[in-house]
Amino acid sequence: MPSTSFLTDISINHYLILSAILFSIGMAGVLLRRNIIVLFMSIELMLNAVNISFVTFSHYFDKVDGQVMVFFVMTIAAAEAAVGLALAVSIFKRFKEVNIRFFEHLKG
Amino acid sequence: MTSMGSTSFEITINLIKLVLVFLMMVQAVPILVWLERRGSAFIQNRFGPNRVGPLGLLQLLADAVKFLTKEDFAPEKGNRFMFYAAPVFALIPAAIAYMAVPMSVPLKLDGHTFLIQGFEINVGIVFILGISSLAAYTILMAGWGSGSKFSLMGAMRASAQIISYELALGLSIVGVILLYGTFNLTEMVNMQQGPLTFSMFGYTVTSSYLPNWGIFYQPVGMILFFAATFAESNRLPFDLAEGEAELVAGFHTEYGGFKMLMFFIGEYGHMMIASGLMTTFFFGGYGIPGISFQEMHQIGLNLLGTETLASIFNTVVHFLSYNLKFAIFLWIFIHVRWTLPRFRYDQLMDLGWKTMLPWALANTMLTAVVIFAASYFTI
Amino acid sequence: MTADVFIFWFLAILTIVSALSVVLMTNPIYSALSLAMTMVSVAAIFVTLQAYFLAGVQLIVYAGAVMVLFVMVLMLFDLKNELQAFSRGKFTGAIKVGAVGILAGLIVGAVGSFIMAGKSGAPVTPEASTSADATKALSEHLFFNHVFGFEALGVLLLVIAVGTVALSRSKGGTHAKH
Amino acid sequence: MSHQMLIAILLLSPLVGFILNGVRFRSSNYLLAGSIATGAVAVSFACAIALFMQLVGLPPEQRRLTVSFFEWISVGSFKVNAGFVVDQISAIMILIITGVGSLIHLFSIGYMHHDKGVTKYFAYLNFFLFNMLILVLGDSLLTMFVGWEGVGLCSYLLIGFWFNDSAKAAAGMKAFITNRIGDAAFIIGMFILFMTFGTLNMHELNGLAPTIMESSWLGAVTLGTLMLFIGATGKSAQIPLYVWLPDAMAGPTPVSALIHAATMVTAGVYMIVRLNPLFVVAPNTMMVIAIVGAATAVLAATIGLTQTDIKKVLAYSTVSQLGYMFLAVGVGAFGAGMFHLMTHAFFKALMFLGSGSVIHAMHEEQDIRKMGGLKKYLPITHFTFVLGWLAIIGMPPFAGFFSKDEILWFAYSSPRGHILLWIAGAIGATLTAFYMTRLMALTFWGSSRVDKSVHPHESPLVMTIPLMVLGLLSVIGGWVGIPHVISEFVGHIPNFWEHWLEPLITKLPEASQVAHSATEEWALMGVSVSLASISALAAFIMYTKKAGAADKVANAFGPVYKLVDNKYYVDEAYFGVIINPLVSASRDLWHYVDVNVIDKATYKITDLVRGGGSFVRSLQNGNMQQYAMYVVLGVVIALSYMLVG
Repeated sequence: MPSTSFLTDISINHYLILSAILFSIGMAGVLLRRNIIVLFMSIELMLNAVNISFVTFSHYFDKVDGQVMVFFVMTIAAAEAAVGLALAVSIFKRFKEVNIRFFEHLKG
Repeated sequence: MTSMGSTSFEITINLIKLVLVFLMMVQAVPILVWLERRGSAFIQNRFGPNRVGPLGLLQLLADAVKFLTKEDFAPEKGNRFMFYAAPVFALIPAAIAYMAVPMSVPLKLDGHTFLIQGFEINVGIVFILGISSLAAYTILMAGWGSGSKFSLMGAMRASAQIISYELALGLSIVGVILLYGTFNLTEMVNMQQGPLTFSMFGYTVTSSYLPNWGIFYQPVGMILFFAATFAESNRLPFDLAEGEAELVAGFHTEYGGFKMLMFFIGEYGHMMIASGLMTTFFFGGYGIPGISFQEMHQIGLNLLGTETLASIFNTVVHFLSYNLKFAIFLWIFIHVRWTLPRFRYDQLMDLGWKTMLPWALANTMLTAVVIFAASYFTI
Repeated sequence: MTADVFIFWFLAILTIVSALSVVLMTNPIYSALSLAMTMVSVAAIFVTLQAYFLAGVQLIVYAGAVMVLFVMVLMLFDLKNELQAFSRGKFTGAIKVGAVGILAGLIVGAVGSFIMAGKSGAPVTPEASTSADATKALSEHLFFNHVFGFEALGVLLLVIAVGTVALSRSKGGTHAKH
Repeated sequence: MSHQMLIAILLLSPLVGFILNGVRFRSSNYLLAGSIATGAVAVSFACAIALFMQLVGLPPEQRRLTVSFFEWISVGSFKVNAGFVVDQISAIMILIITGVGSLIHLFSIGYMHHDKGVTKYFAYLNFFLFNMLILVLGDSLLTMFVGWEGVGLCSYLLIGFWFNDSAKAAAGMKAFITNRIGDAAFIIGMFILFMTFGTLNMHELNGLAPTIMESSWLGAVTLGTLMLFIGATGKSAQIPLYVWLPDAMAGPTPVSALIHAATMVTAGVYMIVRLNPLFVVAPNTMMVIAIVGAATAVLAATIGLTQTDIKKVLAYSTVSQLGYMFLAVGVGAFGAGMFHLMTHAFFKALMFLGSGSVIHAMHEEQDIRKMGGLKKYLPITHFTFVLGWLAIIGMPPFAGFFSKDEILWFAYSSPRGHILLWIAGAIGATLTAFYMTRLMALTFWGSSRVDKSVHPHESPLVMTIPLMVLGLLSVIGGWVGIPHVISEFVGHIPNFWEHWLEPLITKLPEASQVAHSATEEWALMGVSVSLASISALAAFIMYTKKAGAADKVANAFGPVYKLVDNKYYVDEAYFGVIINPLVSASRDLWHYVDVNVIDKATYKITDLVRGGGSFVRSLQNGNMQQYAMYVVLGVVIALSYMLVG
């Protein structure tokens, strides 16, 4: 695509691509990091990426439902963070480290 | 970004305005420090700084020189980046949040309208709450970066306190938001003009001398909000973070010199935001009791003759009115600090979670019910 | 280049850089602070999309509360730089990185093909009505159309609160050492 | 009360009794268990009476109370409701079932009071009644089949009630497996009928029955009804599947009375009467039914001659009487079949209960050679037994006379009857009179051969009251269906029975061809009654007056006696021809095919699965990040497929 117009005309695609990149970064974090808390943070990153695309669609299609969804996602994220941190704390209490490999003890 | 103006003239003025508001905030700090020192001395029946300049006013300059010339050091075990970044970040939320507080009626010049505030944002309350909630990072960064357990514990306490009281703070102003039906601070101020007017079930009661201020509608909200802002700005009686007997000086134990000053500026910035919001929510903002903005404009027109001059007059008079109220609240902050003893930490948490939060919730529910009833049973 | 365009690129780059540093920083505290930075810039992106209220909520809830909790917990743990920040296994690591890269490429490609095929069709809306109205519309949608979801979330939060308290107060359950 | 409610209570009352007793099956409180069970059945009986009264109050063509509780199965056009219908036929059945059932429950309280599993026993009994009511009331073949299987299950449970005795447990299994063979045929019959008519609702089936006779053996209706009849031979113990019923006497005697005499075994007859419009258009099936019925009647009667176990005699007698019923429905005398079903229920239940009373008095002794002269110890039992005996051998005016005679008359006079069928019936009646008299003589009359250690005593009132009630019914039960010739002779007594069943019984199309005179009927009646009287007299003399005469006769007939004594070696034949080859073939299949082919194949498959499993297990190592990687890979693949494809 023509480079100048890509740089100067900000459209829905720019936001969506930004969201995609953010999502992928978050996913890479989930796949690669070993610290549980960093994993949670990467998940938050992914959720934020999704939020961006929700708000983008909401803005460009003039529908408020997208923003309502963002609202819900934020609530879920907060809940997830609460539980995740509680889990991390209990893992830390036991192993003095918050490495994802300690969750392998949970497998049946 | 339309609030930045549409022409280059407007944008220029608005940018200048931003700088001015920031400078105002920063420059108010030395005055406040002087006030606090003199005030505390007055309360404690001593003199306070009175040697440098008249009434010790130049003490401020001397202090500034002292701060700037102090040795700049960082603890060895600490994290240098965070240690240095924390004071800088302390300024940012306070400064940005303060930008959103309206300080006078809009200035009309040659068909351009300039708001006397950093920038207007429609969801002003949410914006201010959001920005000021970032202040917790500053404290955490400072505590962590210092590499000292007192600092870290102080930071933990402070941030936990800020998060806890944010709930009560947010809920205490929900009543106000329900009452005015807007997030916009300017609109709130406009709605508080004129005499006190209650209208319910089709009946209207108008007071002859009381202004139409929020405090008469939301007394409980006002008390809760004011108490919560004390906790938010980490001042006595809620300054657990720097309880000297326990934690030396809390998160800024290791700080000195100019970095310490920046924390001061942040703290006073929070005080100023709190005072500005108190004024705006509950005390009519920049309004003057008994006289509406329009009447004041008319007076200016009669005195000075031209629209432009009348607008400037109007703006200046209301700016002074705002600053008067603002100063009163700042003084209350200082007065409380030197009057009340410090809470214990568990008392602090109990107060936040078990007293203020339920009261704020009850206030919200009651307000909602009354507003609903008032609009529903109109006959 | 207008201000809007500049702001978008500025925020986009800020977001991506801070997001990258979330993943790449070996010290989890830096990661957390970078994430807070990301949150703030995402809030700013919401502002450019005229979702002012959501931007505020993003700041209060995410940046103000959730991330502060993260940072507090991390600081409590007192973790130093991790020797092994990334999971072991060069082969799977390569697969993971490759998969994520391909995924990003695919999504970007999909979005790109979306324009090039000219299917975007959606008119860029005229300047949305004032944000106060937008917030009102949001609340109406929330409390009328999505009221069930709202209530369900309330229940979820209650359950989460109880569960979290139970989890953090437990003395270690079946694996208790004492 | 509405009839829906009544039907619901009628059905659910025994179920409630079953649950109440079933949940506390370890209890040995016979009084409580018996009260619950008897009460439940009594409630059902009250409902049945109420329903019957409602039915009587309706005009004859509207006598059909239906209820549909819910839609049970709905697959495409195949719809089955949990629907129940009370019409003239099922009304009689529920009256018999609940009436006789409550008497037998009452009797059981006395009979089973010493048993440890008495609560379980009553639970089974109630459950049996529930299933029997479903069988009888169900408005479609499938609903009926549910009851059909349910009673089979209860029969199995009750035959093997004393399962500690392996012979008794084996008898239960034998009954169950033999019934399975019949049930398979029943299911095939249902398939054929559904294929042909597209419904299993019996009312609709009867309405859809073709009007033209099906002369072919392979017609759908003929095949379908034939299959249903084979099902009936299993349940109702006809040739060739009758072998289970004599063994079923291993169960408690009241069970034999209720299930293996009065109710369950008549289900086949009931089913055929239910579907009589279908059977009528299949003359070949009818012929088979008639021949099988007649053959069974004679065969079972001959075996009955030599049996020495009191219950076995009665069992073969039951098989024989069931043969009569099938003979009746086979010649198109559905009303007569139902009539005999009812009277048989009365007197056979009576005799079984009487035998139970005897066994009870004799301390579980069942061999009639060790009895004799019990008349003076068991006066009430003896008296009621005599009533049953007179009824079964067809002495006028006892119940059996009317029903049996009607069957014999129809066997001769019906367009589908034949003189040979009548002869068979008459021989059966003669033999019946002989062996029943023999039973009476050996048990009650003559000199006592009772063991010295046994002191017979009359049963308690709770056992004798049912005997008395049933004895009364055995006398008067037949009066509802007095044949025309007699009624005209005596006075003008209407034949209630025919009027009652008339709307539901299809007339044979070729009926009006041959006219039979009343004289013929009188003559035949006289012949059969006199034959029965003579043989009864002979037996009486042989077994009471002239000791040793029986042995002489047996010796004179040598091989025939041996053949009969061994029940024609039917069981042995079944073992030799069917069961043993099947077992050895199965064993060979096990040794060669199973071990070498199937096992090895499954081992290979197992190895494959295990290998695959261990590979997959290595993927599932608890490493959450790897799981996430699989998800991402899946998304990548799906997305690239969507974009490229």
